[in-house]
Amino acid sequence: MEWLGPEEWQAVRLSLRVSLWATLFGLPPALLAAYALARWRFPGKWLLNGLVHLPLILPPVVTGYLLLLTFGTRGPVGSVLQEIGVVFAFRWTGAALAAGIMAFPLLVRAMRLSLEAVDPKLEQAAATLGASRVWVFLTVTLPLILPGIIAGSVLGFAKAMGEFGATITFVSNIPGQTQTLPSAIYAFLQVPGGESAALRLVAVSVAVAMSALLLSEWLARRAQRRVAGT
Amino acid sequence: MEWLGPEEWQAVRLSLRVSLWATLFGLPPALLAAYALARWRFPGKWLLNGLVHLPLILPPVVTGYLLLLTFGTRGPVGSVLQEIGVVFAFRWTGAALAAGIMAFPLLVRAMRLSLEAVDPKLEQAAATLGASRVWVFLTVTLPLILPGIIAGSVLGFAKAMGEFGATITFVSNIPGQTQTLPSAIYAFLQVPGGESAALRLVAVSVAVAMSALLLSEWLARRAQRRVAGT
Amino acid sequence: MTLSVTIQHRFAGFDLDARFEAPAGITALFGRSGSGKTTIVNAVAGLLRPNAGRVAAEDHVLFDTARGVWLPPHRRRVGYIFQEGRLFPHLSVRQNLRYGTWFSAQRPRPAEEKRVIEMLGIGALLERRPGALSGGEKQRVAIGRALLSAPRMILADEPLAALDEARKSEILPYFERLRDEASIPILFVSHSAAEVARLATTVVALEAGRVTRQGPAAEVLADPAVTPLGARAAGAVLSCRVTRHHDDGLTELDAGGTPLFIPRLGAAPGTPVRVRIAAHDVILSRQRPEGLSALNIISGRVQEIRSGDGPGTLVSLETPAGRLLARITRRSAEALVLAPGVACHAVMKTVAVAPEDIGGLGGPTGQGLL
Amino acid sequence: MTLSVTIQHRFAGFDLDARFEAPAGITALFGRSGSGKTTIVNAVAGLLRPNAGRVAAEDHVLFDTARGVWLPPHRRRVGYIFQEGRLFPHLSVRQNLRYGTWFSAQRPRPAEEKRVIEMLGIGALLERRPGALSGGEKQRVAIGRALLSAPRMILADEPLAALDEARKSEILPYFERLRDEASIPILFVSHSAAEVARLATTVVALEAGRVTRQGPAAEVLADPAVTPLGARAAGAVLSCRVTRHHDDGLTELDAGGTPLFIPRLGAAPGTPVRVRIAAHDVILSRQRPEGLSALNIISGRVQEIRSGDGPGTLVSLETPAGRLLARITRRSAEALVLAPGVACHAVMKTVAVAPEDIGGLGGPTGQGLL
Amino acid sequence: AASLKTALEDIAADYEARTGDEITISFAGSSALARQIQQGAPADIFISANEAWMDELETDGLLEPGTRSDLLRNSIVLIAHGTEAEPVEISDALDLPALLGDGRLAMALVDAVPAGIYGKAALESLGLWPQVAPRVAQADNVRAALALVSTGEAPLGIVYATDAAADKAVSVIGTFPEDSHAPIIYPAARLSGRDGVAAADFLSHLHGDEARAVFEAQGFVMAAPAGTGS
Ligand SMILES: Nc1ncnc2c1ncn2[C@@H]1O[C@H](COP(=O)(O)OP(=O)(O)OP(=O)(O)O)[C@@H](O)[C@H]1O
Ligand SMILES: Nc1ncnc2c1ncn2[C@@H]1O[C@H](COP(=O)(O)OP(=O)(O)OP(=O)(O)O)[C@@H](O)[C@H]1O
Ligand SMILES: [Mg+2]
Ligand SMILES: [Mg+2]
Repeated sequence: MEWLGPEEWQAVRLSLRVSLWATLFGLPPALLAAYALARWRFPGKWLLNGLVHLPLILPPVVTGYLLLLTFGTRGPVGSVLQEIGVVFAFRWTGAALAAGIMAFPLLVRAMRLSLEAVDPKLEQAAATLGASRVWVFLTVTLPLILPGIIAGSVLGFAKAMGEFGATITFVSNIPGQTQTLPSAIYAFLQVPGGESAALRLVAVSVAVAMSALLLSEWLARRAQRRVAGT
Repeated sequence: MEWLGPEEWQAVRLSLRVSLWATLFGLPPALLAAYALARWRFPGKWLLNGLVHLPLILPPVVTGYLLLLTFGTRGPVGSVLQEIGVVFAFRWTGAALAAGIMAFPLLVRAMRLSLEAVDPKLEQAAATLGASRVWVFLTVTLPLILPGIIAGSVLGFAKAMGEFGATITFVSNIPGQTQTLPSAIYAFLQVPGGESAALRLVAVSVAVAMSALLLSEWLARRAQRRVAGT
Repeated sequence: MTLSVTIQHRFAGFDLDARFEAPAGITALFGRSGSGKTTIVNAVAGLLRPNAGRVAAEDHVLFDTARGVWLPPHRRRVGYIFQEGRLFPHLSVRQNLRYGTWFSAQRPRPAEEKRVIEMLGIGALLERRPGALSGGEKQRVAIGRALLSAPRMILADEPLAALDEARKSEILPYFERLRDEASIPILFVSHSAAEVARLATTVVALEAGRVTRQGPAAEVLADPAVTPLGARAAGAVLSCRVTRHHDDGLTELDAGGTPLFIPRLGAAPGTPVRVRIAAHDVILSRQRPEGLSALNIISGRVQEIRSGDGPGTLVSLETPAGRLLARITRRSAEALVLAPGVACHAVMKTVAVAPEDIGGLGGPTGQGLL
Repeated sequence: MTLSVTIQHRFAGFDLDARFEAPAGITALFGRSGSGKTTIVNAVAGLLRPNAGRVAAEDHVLFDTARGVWLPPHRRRVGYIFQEGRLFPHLSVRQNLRYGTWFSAQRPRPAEEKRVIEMLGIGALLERRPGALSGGEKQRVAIGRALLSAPRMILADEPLAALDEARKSEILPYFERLRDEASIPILFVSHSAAEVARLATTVVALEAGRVTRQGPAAEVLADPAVTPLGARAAGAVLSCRVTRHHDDGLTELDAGGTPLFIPRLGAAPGTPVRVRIAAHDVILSRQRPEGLSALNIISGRVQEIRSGDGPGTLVSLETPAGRLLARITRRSAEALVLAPGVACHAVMKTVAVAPEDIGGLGGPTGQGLL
Repeated sequence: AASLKTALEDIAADYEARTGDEITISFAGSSALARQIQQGAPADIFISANEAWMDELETDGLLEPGTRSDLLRNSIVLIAHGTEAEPVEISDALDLPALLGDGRLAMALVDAVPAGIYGKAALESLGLWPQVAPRVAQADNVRAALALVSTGEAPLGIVYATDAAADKAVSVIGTFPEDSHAPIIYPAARLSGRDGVAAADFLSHLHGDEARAVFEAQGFVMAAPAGTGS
């Protein structure tokens, strides 16, 4: 394409990668959190619930700052992780972490809603047929909450595609490394005459997210149809 | 409280007001959109779906900028609304609008998930008992998706409490009018040494949102228990 | 009011093509599992849009695909008792019961409500939610909900399957009353020959989506060729009239001149009642038997003898009380040298006339016959 | 293997306090709607944690609140046929059927699977999802799913309520085989006296959460005082042995020396079978009746006469075939001058022994008796 | 600082072409960048729009001693919406409230963002601040303030001369006297602990003539090459 420079393409690719990873890696812990919140009773439940929602409540800048303090090369977690070769600071992995954390509440809530809609009678039936808790989850609960997982993933992916405040605060805005689409858009908006370039990137961003959306709708409809019969 | 200045208190009150209104006013259109997406088939469905997700995909600054262009006093919608006395520019109403729009996708998705989990057989049963579509919705669907509405509202409220980019771009930051908690926090974070003041506000913000969260959980549990029997 | 039904619908692997008339009274849809009963009922209720067809109650057209008429379900006012309950989980039992009256122009009738609640034995459950009910309780509430919605037509899809005999015999008379008093058509899906025989005015037999037989209950049920009913469903329905009540707990009926003794009925002398006599409950004898404990002996003449490839034979008798069916072994038929025109006696025990086999106003008062 | 059950549980407004033993074979839980049958079954399956109680199969304790033992449901390996199907909507019928084998150490047995699928008539549905099944089809798949899970115990909560007679008579023999071949205990909830009489080894009668009567089926069912069963459930179960098969489609049984004719049975000569003879199907006579179409006449002596306040009387006869019950009217009893010790003859039609009243291997081959 | 994006990119491209060294530039708000440097960002040169953040880093000992210099200067101007606004003379006699009418004065955050801080200082020194303080709409950055005027949402605003020059929808109606506020200086410095040869070369290149041409084309003024200190 002519109308996107190489650096902009880089931002597109990076944004895609960051959002995909953020969503994929966010899914398992989000599922766990959703399950815990929907099904278990434990003392610190309200705290977990609060923590999950935190990235939504806090201004993204704060989240980014907290990430920087925690996962930065000098942060308590970041420095430990660095020992084992995992570096977030100023890498695209950090952008994925930030995006994942920002998307987390959305993932969790969608899955939790779906989990709460699963008829426990079906899970009971599975148990009487010899399925242990884990198997019940894998063979009954999980397929039944598929629409919720898809919905959550789409929300999360969209959020990750749009995430900016936490990302730029945490891993800065380095072209090819941490410059995601929103960061690039931001940078263009900061200089005189950058609007049209920003607009182009916005269009790309919207197109990518819309494709993901359509794909997810299609997947969800398939999952739905399978359950409804025929 | 000693540790919050009067201006900060103002920000707290304003944030509460903005978030509440954003959530409350966002609910009906979100419900409508969720219903349309979950139940209807119409030509522009994918477009509606995309539009709903847009605030999530776009960097908040862009959303704020678009709001400014549309709902500003000279914008196509804003200028019309101004005729009938509705002004968003530089008012807390504008902050509520921005927060509401940013929270919209979250409201819609939660409700849509719940709607899709409602057993159409129950709605059919209601119809055979003489309930028209509207009545079926009011007496069967709506009560059954209450958990989703609550979940959506919480997400939306939390998001509104944390919303910053779109709000400040659209209605800027006028103490007492449009300076919400996140704006205040952002301002503190821009100057060296502002961290501790920012932290105080973050604490307030978290406390408020957590209270809303606990309240919502309690409401949702009640709604759940009613359906489960006893 | 006659309901005429024509429905064509295709599911993958199943093809429904049914046409029947349901005159006033109860029309039983009778057929094996998967024969299309629920599909028909759903189409009548407006929950399934069939590929083609027309359903009309007299000139009130519910739908007509040819003319593009489709009344939405809520304007059809059918009282649909679903095969699977479908109670509203968020409403109490009382609210479930009253749900249908919320949208009805008619005032709810408290007396009627009380009667239905009592009949169904759900008075103690009114404040509960469906989640805390047993299977049979749910089904009873579902029956009540449909009945109390002041319907113009009742669609009952196996309403009594989950209920015990005692409860059934409390509910059956109610359907009879609906049949006899209100002139609304009732489509009644059931697997029980006894239930169908007792209630149905008309029987529609379905097999794999086709109507194999339809007509007045007495006729269809007396026809052993109606496969889905199975041999045990054969029987005749006699139209009788109450003569008098005896002190020993028996009610004497007049069946075309012959006295018939059945357990006490709560109906005044003169009331017409229908008694179903199952073919397998009738014993035949060439001489008039003496000294038997069986009280009912009807004399008649053999009209027809039908044998299948089983050991049984179906003998229809022409009697003053009407046509009577007896299923006996071929061995017996041969031993008795039965042939059309031969005079013989039908022996039936009093108590073999089961409570649910007696139709009419009220139903038997003596629940436990002992 | 004996299952001993002690369960106490309180719901708001309902109090369950049941204790019974379920020996090998089929134990029928019999009781009116809301009497606590499902609650008991749920506790045995581990889906409901009762306030107190103990359930053990011999020394294999499923739970014991006193000792704090609670086996999770998936380690109890019960084959639970739920009152409401509970099929997995996201799995095909085939996957539903096989679900139980996914977690079992045993290899799935294709032959057994084929047999069950055939018996249930669901061969054509295997690729469908439960959403596209009729009510009866769902129930049949649910039965298959439980049976194929290689359970150590079967809990069947009204498994046959949604099925037509023909299908029932195909499935009942399967339960009989389970009862007779596998030595696993079966708890069977049912409303149908005939079903219970045919299948049950043991009957536990429940009323409002209490066990009112328990014991061998023949005994309990012969007791008219067992309220929930109702008078019509009274009957005796005779233990017979197949003598020979006749050409005219009849099977001759030996009931303690007396020949008994029933519709052809698919069992080899010598096989023991149980025949239930409902009290209301028996006619009594002082002289040996001649020239009747009824083939079965058993002679005996009156043992006891019980009258209630209804028009009926229950006469128990001591016969060489075992105890036999006859319900006749008081009027007849007086006319025949019956009293304990008096000799009399019991007349039963061949075909009055309904297919589902005959237990044993195979079941009758003659589906349609005609 | 994000506002240097266009200029720095041009200079860097030119420099890369000449030397073959690769230059990576991360554009974000000065506060975000400064905090990232505090947390160990692998940066060689820091250019801030704000002396305060440079001071902060200097106190933390993160700057390579002796490398700090003032790179650029800028000025702040009063802008009005539209192309044909009347110029005014900015002095203590200026009747800003009258000019504003019932509109608002758009500025960047007056206590947090450099452009806002300078603007407020200027208004204070002119004695105009008390009159307009309640009428100020503060945006989170100077570009957002410009957008408010550019869309006509606010009739007047205070922004950098560099931003105002590029926007066709606004006109500069006055420049604030240099002595009305602290000099607007963009300091640059090398960061300590890094291999400094290439960085030193690029830093001196920034002060050189080629760079000057680019900066001046963007409306910046080169600061007198000076020593350390603010
Ligand atoms: N969750 C519950 N909360 C309160 N009461 C309950 C609950 N579940 C069942 N009950 C009550 O307990 C009693 C026994 O219920 P159960 O389901 O065991 O009956 P059942 O014998 O299986 O009846 P049915 O034949 O109608 O299925 C009923 O009166 C029912 O209303
Ligand atoms: N959604 C569907 N898709 C495909 N086939 C269907 C669907 N619904 C029903 N069928 C098939 O249509 C046939 C008729 O179903 P229907 O529910 O009308 O049977 P029924 O007579 O009510 O049976 P039952 O007595 O078991 O309730 C069955 O073979 C069933 O498998
Ligand atoms: Mg059906
Ligand atoms: Mg039950």
